[in-house]
Amino acid sequence: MSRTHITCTVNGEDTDFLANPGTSLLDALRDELGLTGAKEGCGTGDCGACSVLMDGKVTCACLVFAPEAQGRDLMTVEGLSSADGVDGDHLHPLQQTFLEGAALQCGVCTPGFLVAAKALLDHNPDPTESEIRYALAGNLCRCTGYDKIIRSVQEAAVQLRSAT
Amino acid sequence: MTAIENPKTYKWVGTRPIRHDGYDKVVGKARFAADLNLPGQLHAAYLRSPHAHANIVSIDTSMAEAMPGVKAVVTGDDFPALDITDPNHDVSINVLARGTVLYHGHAIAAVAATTKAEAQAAAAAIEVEYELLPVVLGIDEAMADGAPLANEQNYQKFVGPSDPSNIATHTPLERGDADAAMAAADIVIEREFDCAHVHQGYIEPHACVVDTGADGKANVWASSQGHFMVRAITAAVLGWETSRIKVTPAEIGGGFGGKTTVYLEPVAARLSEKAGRPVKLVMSREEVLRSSGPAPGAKLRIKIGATSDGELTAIDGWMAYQVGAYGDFAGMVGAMSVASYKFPNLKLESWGVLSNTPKTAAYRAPSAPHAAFAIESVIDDIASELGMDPIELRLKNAAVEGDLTAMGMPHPRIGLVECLEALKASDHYQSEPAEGASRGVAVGFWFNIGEQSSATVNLNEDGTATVITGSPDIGGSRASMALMAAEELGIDVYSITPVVADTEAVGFTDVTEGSRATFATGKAVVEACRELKVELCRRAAQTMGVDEAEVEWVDGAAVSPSHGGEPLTLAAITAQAKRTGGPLTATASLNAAGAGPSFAVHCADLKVDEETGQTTIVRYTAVQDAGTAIHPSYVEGQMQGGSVQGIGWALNEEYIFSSDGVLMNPGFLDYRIPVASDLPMIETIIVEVPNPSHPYGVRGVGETGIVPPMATIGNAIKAATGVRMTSLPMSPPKVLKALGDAR
Amino acid sequence: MATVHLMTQHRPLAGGAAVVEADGATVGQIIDDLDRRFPGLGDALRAGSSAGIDGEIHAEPEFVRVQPDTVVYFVAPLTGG
Amino acid sequence: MEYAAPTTVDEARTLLADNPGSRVFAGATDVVPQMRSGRPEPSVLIDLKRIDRLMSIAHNNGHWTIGAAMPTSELTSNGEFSSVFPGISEGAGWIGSDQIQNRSSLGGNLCNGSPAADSVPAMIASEARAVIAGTDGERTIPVADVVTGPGQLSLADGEFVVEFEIDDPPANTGDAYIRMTPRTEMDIAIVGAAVRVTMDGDTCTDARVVLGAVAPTAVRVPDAEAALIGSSLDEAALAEVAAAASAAANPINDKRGTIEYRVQVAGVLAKRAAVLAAERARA
Repeated sequence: MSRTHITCTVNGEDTDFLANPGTSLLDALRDELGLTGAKEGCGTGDCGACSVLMDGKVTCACLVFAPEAQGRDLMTVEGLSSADGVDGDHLHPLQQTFLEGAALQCGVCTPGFLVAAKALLDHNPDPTESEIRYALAGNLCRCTGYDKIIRSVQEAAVQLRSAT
Repeated sequence: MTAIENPKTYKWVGTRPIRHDGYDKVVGKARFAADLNLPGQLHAAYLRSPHAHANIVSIDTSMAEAMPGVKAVVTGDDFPALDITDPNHDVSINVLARGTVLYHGHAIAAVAATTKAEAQAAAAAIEVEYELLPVVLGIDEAMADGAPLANEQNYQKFVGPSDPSNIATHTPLERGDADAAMAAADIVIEREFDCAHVHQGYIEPHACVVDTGADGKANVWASSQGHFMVRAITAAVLGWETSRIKVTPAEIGGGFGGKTTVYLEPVAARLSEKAGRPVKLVMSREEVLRSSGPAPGAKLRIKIGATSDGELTAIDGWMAYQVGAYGDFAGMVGAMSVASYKFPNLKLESWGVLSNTPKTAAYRAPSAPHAAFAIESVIDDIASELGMDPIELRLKNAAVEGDLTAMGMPHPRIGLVECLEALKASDHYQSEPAEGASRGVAVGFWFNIGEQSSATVNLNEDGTATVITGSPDIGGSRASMALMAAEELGIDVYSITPVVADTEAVGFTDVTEGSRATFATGKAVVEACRELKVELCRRAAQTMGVDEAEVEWVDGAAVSPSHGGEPLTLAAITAQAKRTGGPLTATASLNAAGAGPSFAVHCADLKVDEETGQTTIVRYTAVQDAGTAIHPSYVEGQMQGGSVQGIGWALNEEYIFSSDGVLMNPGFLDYRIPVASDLPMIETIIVEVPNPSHPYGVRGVGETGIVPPMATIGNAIKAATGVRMTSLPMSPPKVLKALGDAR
Repeated sequence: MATVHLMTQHRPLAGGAAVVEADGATVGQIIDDLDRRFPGLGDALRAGSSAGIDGEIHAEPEFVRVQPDTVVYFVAPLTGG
Repeated sequence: MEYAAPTTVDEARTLLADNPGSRVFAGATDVVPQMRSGRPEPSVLIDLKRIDRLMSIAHNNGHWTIGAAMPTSELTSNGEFSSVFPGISEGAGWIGSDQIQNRSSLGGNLCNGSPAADSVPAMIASEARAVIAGTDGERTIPVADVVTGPGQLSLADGEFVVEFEIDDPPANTGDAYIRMTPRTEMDIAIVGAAVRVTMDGDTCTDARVVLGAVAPTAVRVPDAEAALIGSSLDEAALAEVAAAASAAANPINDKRGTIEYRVQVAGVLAKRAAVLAAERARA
């Protein structure tokens, strides 16, 4: 089986890697590129722990075949702190509000939530609580009961709105 | 936060700093076990049983061994047979079956290969011949006379191995004369309940990487609730000396009790030994659900008698817990967890019953939620029959210090009354439910445990401190350790680096379970800090040239009146450590007694769609006694997380088995844990009735929160519809059917 | 003499008594004393009990010291999630 | 297994014809879980998302054309389409989370062949057509005729759905899709009901009622449609709709629901969808 050469942009940098056609983008990111922030919680698109942005759209990297990434622009949690024009040395407002709001316990779902929340705020800067809850319904968290996650997204939305 | 009787004010304890492990977790750098890769690493995969109960007639691995990329294959034959009375016997035959498969998904063999796909293909090529055995699936079926055995190697605990049985445990508890009291009661209500198996549902599947070297030593990186436990069980299953294994704790992606045992590590260690290369072994979600520990299913019959003015006079209860294919203590705890009310007369028995289903594992307050669902439902029905407010009836009977638990032991200082009063006074309870919504309340209890912990505190030359413990952090315990150390030493919480160290870098520490980490390991941290403060004062006395007895530790500095009262800071002392006797470090180890029981009271407002049976929770409040909340955000987090797991258990989570014992819903699509859009905010009220057995009054908070939700929701559904739900989960089809039956 | 509360399942071994008196400076000695008077009870207690003393539960209580006026509650061992 | 990403329908058609055991896919939201649960791997995975025609939406000549591989998030965020066909839009919108919505497509949802597919009942209610490419060119058939049973399609080897056509509805028409799931999201319908009605004042002049997840395929319920036509959606008519829907339900017991439950709730949802569709038709 020959491996395919894939060229794409990951977290703002031109990147290339080799992968078998049936390899998931998630495995490619984790094993070929060493970006282990996205996690496999289910491998079937039901938990959102592997959420990444592909051309700005949030998706489960476990459902994407690696060759599909050809020419695409990808963002993983590792690229979040340099997104939205925030200085790369600092945290993204979502990361900061998650920390301050105690929105994580074990932390394994956190990268997926952060990426999905960014996708939400990118197209809906002032979401209602219900909109946040539905937008994050594809991300399972078993530790927090979601309360502090929702509040942290609300707070980040306020901060991002006031920054622009 | 409601501080009811904690008069102390602290500088750090009770504040909400950013958790020390938080940064790595929000930037994607935190290393969970599956995130680790070693040079030359192989990937492993299992062959699992397609039958729920069968003898293995033969296993042929030759074809698998010849497949591309395959470097090692193991079966049960690669492990020593432990004696049936060995405490690790059951886990050893669960890790890989020996001769008999006991449930669908039971591991039979494992393959290590260059890639995961090669390992999976080779595992599928292993040929096994089976001889099918009868499958035992239900509690009644297993307990019937002449029932086939689910596991011929099981015997009833405390009875003995001579008598194989489907019974794991039988625990009777009696006091007073329940029959007479029941006969004399003004009102008696009896109901039968059942609960489906549920899974802990941690988002991170079990994972490990093991590198067994040619020197015979194994380096293990594991995601678990206790790496010393992983070391001990791995050694026992392999028949190795404990010292051959070093376990480094990876970050753990949720456990909730499900990672208090071992599945992978002995298998990966043997594969690595055979292959001479590191091996990574990671479960899929399907494997997690099929083959790692669900919580027991149960059947319960509960009868409670009361006087017409609401005094509970007797309880008579029969509880049977389906503990899976192996003997387990889970069945014992159900009856023991009856501890919330005075009950002068009590007759309880609980059973652990086997079936050809996965080996159960602990899940947050194991076995208490089932019992509380049943008891709190019956108590609610008594309150409504008597026309009493459900909180008033509970207050009238609530256990206080000195009252007896079902085990017969008097309660120490507990905070149930304070929790009930706090809910009664809350905005939630004082407000009417929203239009169309109805309300339920229920109480939960959990013992909490102590066990062994070690801590080392190193003071660094720049005046900072490293706090090293052996307790995997599953909910924010590193932040708690840092806060207690900051309080003791009087330095900034961010000057403290809390670390969870490997089995060779810190003293033995039991599993993070039983809500014990902040209590017991915290106690060790405090003891080590206190020892350091004595040493700091001694060093300061040396520097100041005063008598040691004249130096006091105040607010992070040594102060001596005879030295003009000028404080010598911790940083100043550590900077001079070389001149005053060398590094400043202290270690404390203990076996903690005196874990403080924690009570919780929950309140739910919900709506029931009577045409579809769907329940929507519109408001939810959790009240819990934390003793002292070291980091209130993470105490709230435990309460909220436990509440939502309980809401899932109440409404939709269940193991659905086919008649031949195959789990039909082994994925997050059909094993329905709550999603964000299912829920309202979870309001919290922390009650603080300090535990006298902890220096800061800590009670464990991790588990109790899962105990009340099922009855809370069942009671609210009753208030909404008039129908008492007695079967978990209270899913839309069941609610609709119950509504139809009632019409 | 310490006062000892037995679990329901152990009472048949002590002639049905729920509460018995026993001598000993440690929980282990108390168990030995009980076993002399009620053969078999010692093994049963050691097979799996914790001891509740002064409001604190001790797992593996063999060497926990007791005073003559101590009340010992034998309880089943507990774990947690 | 190989991967191919054709950029034209012809290229895709050739790949499919030349590679026995190959399979087309759009979002892979069903393909990946199926492969993980042991379904045989295709010889070639043919990714349809680089073919513009399958990724676009247009409104021309009295009908809408929707690419079969276009992510449903683009359909639901298309304000004009969603205002005309709110029922199709909400059905498509129920296919999983935001993550799934950026991958799932009408073509994939239909061709997975699940009786519970959320976007299908409302498409059938609007008599949507599927344009199918095959070795001999293209043909157009009603969406209702594509799925013949669970996982079974009427498509021949080498055929795949290119796009859907939906005619503009008459004036005063509204549609709705309501489903029952235990959770609010991330779930598969236990029962789904789509209704489309055309109103003349308070009187219903045309109606289509389609149920999902209660039979081997999505089913139209002519008796329910007859009960609606000519009525003002009064209590009696709605009771008849519910009874007809329950009678038309021919479900199975499975892990997601019982026969009894599905039959009962099919009636409830049909009634509710009718009321909602009529509200929209009047608006």
